[in-house]
Amino acid sequence: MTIKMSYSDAINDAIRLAMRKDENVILIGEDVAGGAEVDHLQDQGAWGGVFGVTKGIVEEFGRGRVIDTPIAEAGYMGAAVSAAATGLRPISELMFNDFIGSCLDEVMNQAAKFHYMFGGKAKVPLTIRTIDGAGFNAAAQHSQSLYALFTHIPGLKVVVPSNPSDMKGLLLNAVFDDDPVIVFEDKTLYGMKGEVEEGFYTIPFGKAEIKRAGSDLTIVGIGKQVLTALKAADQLAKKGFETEVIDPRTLSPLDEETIINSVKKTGRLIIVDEAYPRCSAATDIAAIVGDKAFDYLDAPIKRVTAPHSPVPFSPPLEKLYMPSPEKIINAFSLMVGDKVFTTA
Amino acid sequence: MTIKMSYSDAINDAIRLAMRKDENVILIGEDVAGGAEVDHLQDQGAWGGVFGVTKGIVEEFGRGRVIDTPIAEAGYMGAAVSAAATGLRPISELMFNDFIGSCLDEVMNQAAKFHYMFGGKAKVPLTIRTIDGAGFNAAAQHSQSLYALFTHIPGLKVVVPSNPSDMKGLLLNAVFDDDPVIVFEDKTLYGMKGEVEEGFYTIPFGKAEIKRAGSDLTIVGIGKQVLTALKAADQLAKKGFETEVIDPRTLSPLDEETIINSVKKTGRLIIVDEAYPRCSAATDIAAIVGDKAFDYLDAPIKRVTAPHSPVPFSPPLEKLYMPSPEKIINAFSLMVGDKVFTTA
Amino acid sequence: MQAEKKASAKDMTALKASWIYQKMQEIRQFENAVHEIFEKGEIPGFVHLYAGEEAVAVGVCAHLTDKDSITSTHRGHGHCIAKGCDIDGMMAEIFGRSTGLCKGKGGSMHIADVSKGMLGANGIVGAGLPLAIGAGLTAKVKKTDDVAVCFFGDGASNHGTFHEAVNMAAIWKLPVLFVCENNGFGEASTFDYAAATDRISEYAKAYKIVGETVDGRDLPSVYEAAGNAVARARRGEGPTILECLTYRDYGHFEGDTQTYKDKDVQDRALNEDDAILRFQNYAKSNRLLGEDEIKTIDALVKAEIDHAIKFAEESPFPDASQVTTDVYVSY
Amino acid sequence: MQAEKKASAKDMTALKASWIYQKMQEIRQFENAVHEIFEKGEIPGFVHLYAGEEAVAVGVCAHLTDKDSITSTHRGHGHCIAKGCDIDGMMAEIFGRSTGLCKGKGGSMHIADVSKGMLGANGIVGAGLPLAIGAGLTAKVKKTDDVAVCFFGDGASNHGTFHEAVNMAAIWKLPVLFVCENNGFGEASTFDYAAATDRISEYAKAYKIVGETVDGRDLPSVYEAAGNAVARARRGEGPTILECLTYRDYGHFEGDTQTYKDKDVQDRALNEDDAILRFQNYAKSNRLLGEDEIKTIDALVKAEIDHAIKFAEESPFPDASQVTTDVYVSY
Ligand SMILES: Cc1ncc(C[n+]2csc(CCOP(=O)(O)OP(=O)(O)O)c2C)c(N)n1
Ligand SMILES: Cc1ncc(C[n+]2csc(CCOP(=O)(O)OP(=O)(O)O)c2C)c(N)n1
Ligand SMILES: [Mg+2]
Ligand SMILES: [Mg+2]
Repeated sequence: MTIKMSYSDAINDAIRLAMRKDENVILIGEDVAGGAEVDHLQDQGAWGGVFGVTKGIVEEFGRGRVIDTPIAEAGYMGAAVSAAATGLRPISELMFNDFIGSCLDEVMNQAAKFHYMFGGKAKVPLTIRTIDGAGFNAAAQHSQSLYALFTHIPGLKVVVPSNPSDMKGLLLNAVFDDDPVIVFEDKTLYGMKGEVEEGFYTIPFGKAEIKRAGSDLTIVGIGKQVLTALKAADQLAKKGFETEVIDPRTLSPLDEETIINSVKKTGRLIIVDEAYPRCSAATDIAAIVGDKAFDYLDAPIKRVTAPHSPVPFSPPLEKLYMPSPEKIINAFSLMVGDKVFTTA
Repeated sequence: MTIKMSYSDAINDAIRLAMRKDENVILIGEDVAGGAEVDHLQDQGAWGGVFGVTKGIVEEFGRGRVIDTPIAEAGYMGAAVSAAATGLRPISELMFNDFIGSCLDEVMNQAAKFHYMFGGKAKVPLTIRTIDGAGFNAAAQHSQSLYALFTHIPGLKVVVPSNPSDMKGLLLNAVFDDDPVIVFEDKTLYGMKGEVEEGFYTIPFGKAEIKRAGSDLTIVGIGKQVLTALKAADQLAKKGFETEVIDPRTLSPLDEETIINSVKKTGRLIIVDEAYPRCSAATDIAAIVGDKAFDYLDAPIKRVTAPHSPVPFSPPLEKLYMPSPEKIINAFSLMVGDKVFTTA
Repeated sequence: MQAEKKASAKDMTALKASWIYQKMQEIRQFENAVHEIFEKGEIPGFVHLYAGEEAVAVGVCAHLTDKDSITSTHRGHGHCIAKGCDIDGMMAEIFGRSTGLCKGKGGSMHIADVSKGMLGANGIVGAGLPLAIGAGLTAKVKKTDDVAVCFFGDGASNHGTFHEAVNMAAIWKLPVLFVCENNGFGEASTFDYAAATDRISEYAKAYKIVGETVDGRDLPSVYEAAGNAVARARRGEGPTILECLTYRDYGHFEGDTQTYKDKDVQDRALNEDDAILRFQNYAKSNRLLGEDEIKTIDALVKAEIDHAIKFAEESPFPDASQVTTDVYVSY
Repeated sequence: MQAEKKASAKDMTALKASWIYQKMQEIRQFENAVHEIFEKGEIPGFVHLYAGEEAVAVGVCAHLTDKDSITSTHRGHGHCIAKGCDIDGMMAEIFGRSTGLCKGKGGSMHIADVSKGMLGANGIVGAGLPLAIGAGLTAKVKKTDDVAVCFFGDGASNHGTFHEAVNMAAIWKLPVLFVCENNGFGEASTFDYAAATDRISEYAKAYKIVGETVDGRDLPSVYEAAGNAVARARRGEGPTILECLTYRDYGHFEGDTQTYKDKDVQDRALNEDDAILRFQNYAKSNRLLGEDEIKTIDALVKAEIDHAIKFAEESPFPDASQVTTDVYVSY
C-alpha cells in the first residue's frame, strides 16, 4: 500500500520507523526536538528542526532519545561517532551541509577511518542527515551542495535522494547500515509529494534507478537535478530524441554498471549536477564513463553544473546559477550539432 | 644565478624574501617559530615548524611577525582570514592538510567567499601553507593529499609544487596574490634538491610546465607524482614510446590549454594522482580533457591514483597504495594493447 | 601605569545621545519595515531581525570609529547600522538589487562594508569570533590603537571558536571586545539548556581577563561598560568579555512560530522593558533629549527608511554577468 | 542523597598496588624499547612516547573495567597498556605487522581495541574530547553505569573541542572524566605561552562542574582523585576535569631535538621526580610491595616486552590484499 507523502514527511516517517524498530537508534542535533527545556512548552509545541522535518518525534520517543544539542557541531558529531562505535545507531543532523566546516574532522578523520585504521575491529553505524541545495535564496553559506567532498573520502557512503519514496527507503537503509552514511536532503524538495510505500522498507545502496528509458541520450541527474533532467527529457522528446534519465541515488557506492550500460546503448551522456564544477560528482562520473565506455561514446560527455562561483543571493542570479532544462538542451545540441535545434 | 637548494630551503627562502619585501607579511601557525616563551631558549634554538622548514625566520623577523599559535586551527585560521581582510598578507601554516577538519569553515565559507559575498569589496590575500602526501608511514590521519577538496571550492587557488624552484616562485606568487591561496608541500619532497634562482621571482598561476616532450602519450602528474610520471616516461622511452610529462603546478586555476594541446598531439592521457580516486583532481582533468579533446583521443583516459581507501600505516601496504611507474606502464599497456609490452 | 578615569554614562553628551537615539530608531524602524515587507513576500531568503537588541549594537559602536572593526552574526542588520553602513545600500542588498552594499550577491546574512570596518554579517554561528582576532592582530602588527569588536550570541558561546578566540586574545593581549548578545535563545533552544554556565562573563576568570554582565536593554549600562572595555583595549590592556542580557522581539528568523517563547516575558520586552522606550526615558530625565527632538528624529528616520525601501524597490536586479564576477580578484 | 565515602589512596590493596606497578613498568619498558628500536630505524612513521607520564594513565585506569571507555591521543601507548590492550599486539602494530592490534593498518597513532574499551589513539589533537562524550551518551541512553574517560594534553585544552565537549558533558551530566595530562608542552610551545589560564581545572567553575589539579607524577594523588571522579560519574553526578601535572621524559616525537627543554627540570623528572621511583617508594613505605616483588615484576615485564619485540619482529607484514579491505563493513 502506498500513500501520498511529502519528502519531509517521508524523512519523519523513516526516523520513527527506525526508532521503533531498534531502541539503539537516537536522533541528535541542533533543535531536532526543538525548544528544549522551556517550562511552559510541551513537547508537541517543539520546533522539530529548522524546517520542522522532525516535528513530533520527541513526543513519541522522549528527550532521552531525541537530543537537542548546543551549537557545537564538532562536539555533538564527535559524540555521535563514538556513540555509534560503542553500541548506538545515531542519526545525527548537521542542519545545513554548509556547516561541515565546523565538524569535518569528526566525519573525515574519525567516522570514515575508524573501521580501516582499527583493522576492521570497530564499526561506526552512524547516519548523518544534512540539508543541501540552492534555490531558496539562502546565499553562499546556506545553499551549497557539498556531496563531492564526502564522495572523495573513502569510508563514507553518500546518499542523494531525489523523491519521497527513495528518501524513506534510503534513509532506513542508512540507519541500519554498519558504515557511516551521509544523506543529503535538498531543502527545495521538502514539500515535494510522492507515493510512498507504508511501513518499513529499505532501498539498497549502489543501485541506480532508470527514471525514464531512451536510446538517444543518457542523462544522469544528481539529487534534485533528476527533476531538471526529466524536464529536459520531455522537451527533447518533443524534438524526437528519446532520453534515458538515471538517478544514481547514491554517489558512494556508485552504480557504474547501470550508467555504463545506458551509455553503451545511447552513446551520449550528460551529467546534471548543481554543485560546483571542479573535482565534482559530475567530473567523477564523466571520468569513469569516459574510461569504461570509451568505445561507445558518439560525442563528448557534457556536464551541466553550477559555474565555479559561490551561490549568489539575488534571485535572478541564483536562477541563472542553477542547471536548467535549457542548459541541458544546449549541451545536447552541442553534442549532436546545432542545426537539429535550429530547424526544430 | 641559480644555486642548489632543497624544497624545504626554497620555502624558507621564499618566506624570508616575502617578509623582507613587505612588512605586512606575517607568518602564523603552530610552532612556526617554535619553542615560544621558554626563558632559556633563544630564538635560534627554536624549532621552526615540525619539519624545521621555517627555522631561523623568527630570528630575522622577531616574534611580532612570526607568531606561534595555540592548537586552535579554527581560531588562528579565522584570525589569518580577517587579518588579510584588514590589511596584512598572512602566511598561515596548517601543519598537516589532514587537520583541515578543524578549520574548513574558515577556509571554505570565510576566506573563499568574502570577495564574492561582499560584492567584490573585500579581498583576502591569505596564503595557507600545508603539508600533504603519503610515503612517510604517517598513517591515515597524517598522509592524505586533500587538494581536491580545495579545488572544488570556488574562491580558492590551489598550488601543488613538485620541485624546489617551482615551490619558491609559486609560493612568492601566492603571498602577493590578492586571493586566498593554498600551497601544498609534499612532506616527502622536503629533502629534494634542485637548482633555484637566487633572489625574488614569481611563477604565475595557471601555467603548466612541460617537463618532458613526447608524441605518444601525455602524462599529467599532480605534485610529487610528476616524478613518478618522469620515471615511467624513462621506462617507456626504452620501449620506444615518447611521453610528454606535464606538471600543472596549480590545480585552480588549471592550465587546460597546455594539457589539451598535448593530448591533441599524443591522443593519449594518463593522470597520476596519489589522492583518493573519487571526485578528485584526476577525475577533474579527465572530464575536462574528455570533453574538450574528445575528437583527438585514441584511447580512454586512464587515472593512476590511490585506491578508494584510507592510507595504510604498514610500509609494504603504503607502498602498494601509491602510484608507481609500474602502475603507469600497466595503464599505458591497457591503452595500446598488451602485446607491445610482452614483446618488449 | 597611572589609573585611568573610568568612563561613565553620565559623561554622555547631548550630541552623542542624539546619535545614539537616531541609530536605535534606525535599527528598529529598519527591522520593522523588513518584517512587514518579508510578510508580503517581497524579500527572499532567510532574514533574522535585530529589533529589541538595539542598545547592544549602538551602545558599543558609540565608542568606535571607521578604523575599528566589528564582526557580526546572522542577525547583523543592527550591527551594520550602528557601525555606519549605508541604509539604502543595506535595504537594496536585502532586496537582492545591484545597488546593494554587496551588489545583491550577499543578502541579509552577508551585508558588509569593509570601508566602515564592518567585516560582514555571517551565516556561520561562531565564525565571527576568530575573525575578530584577526582584526585585533592587524592592529597589533601595524601598531595602531584600533580595536576589534566581536558580536556573538549566547548560542555561539557554546561553539569551539569561542574558546579558541578568547584564549588567543588573552594570551596575545589583543585589543578585542567580545560582546555576547545573550537573548536567552539559540534558535528554539534556551541558553539555560544549552550552556552549563549561568553567565558567559564567568568564563573570563579562567582566561584571566575582564568579564562583565550588564542589562543589554539598558543603553547607558552597555554604553558605560563598552566604553571602559574599548578604552582598556586601546591602552593595550587586552580583551574583555561583555555579556549583554537582552531579548529579540521577533522570532529567530522571519517565519518562526515562536512556540518556545513565554508570553509574559515577550509582553514585558515589548512594553516596559523596551530598549528604545527606556532610552527615551533616560535621555529625557537626564535632559539629553527633549520630546521635540525625539519626534524629529523619529520622523527623520521614518523618511530615511521610506527612502531606503523606495531606493531598493526601484533599483535593478544585478546583470546576468554578475553570477561569475567577483569570485577572484584575478584568475 | 546520602554522603558518599570518599576514596582514598590509603584504601589501595596490595593486589591493586601490584597491578599498578606492573602497568607502570610495562609502559616504561615498552616506551624505552620503542625508543631504542626507533633509533635503530626499525620502526616506521611518527612515534610519541608516554614515558614519564605513567602515573596518569595507570592511576586513572585502575578504576575502570573493560566496559568503561577511554579516548586517547597521539601519545597513546600508555593509555592502551593501562586499559589492558595486548602488548604483543601493540608492538606488532607499531612494527606494522599483520598480527598487530589493527592488523598493521593503524600504527602507533591509531592503536585501538574497542573490546577493551580503548577507543583508539588519535592523530588529531582534541578529537578525543567529543568522542568521550559519545561513549558517555551511550552509557546514559543504555542506562548502564559505565564511565568514559578522555585523556588529553595541555595543548589540546586550547582547542575548541575542549569547550564543546566539557559543556555538553556538563549540561547532560554525563559520566565523563576529562583527564588533562599537563606536561607543560604542546610540541615545542609551552603551556604558559599557549593558554591564558594557569590551571586547566580552573575552567570547571564556569561549567559548574568539579575541577581538580593534582601532581601527575604522584600515583596515589592521581589514583585518589580519579577514584572519586569515577565514582561521582557512576553515581550520575556528572563530569569532572582532572588536571594532572606531569612531564614527558622523551621528546615530543622520536627525533625531536628538544631544544625547548630546561635541563634542570628534565634532570629532576628523570631522577627524584620519576613517577615509577616515587611509586616504588610509596608502595614500599606503605608495605604494599616489597623489594623482592618489585624485582619480580621488573623481570616479568622485561620478559613480556622482550616477547613482544620478538613477536613483532617475527610476524609477517600484511598481505597485499589488505590495502583495500576494511574500508567498509560492506560496500
Ligand atoms: C555553525 C552553525 N551552526 C548552526 C547554525 C544554524 N543557526 C543559525 S542561527 C542559530 C542560533 C544562534 O543563536 P545565538 O548565537 O544565540 O544568536 P541569536 O540567533 O540568538 O542572535 C543557529 C543554530 C549556523 N548558522 N551555523
Ligand atoms: C588538530 C591538530 N592540530 C595539530 C596537530 C599536531 N600536533 C600533534 S601533537 C601536538 C601537541 C599536542 O600537545 P598536548 O595536547 O599538550 O599533548 P602532548 O604532546 O604534550 O602529550 C600537535 C600540535 C594535530 N595532530 N592535530
Ligand atoms: Mg541567542
Ligand atoms: Mg602537552
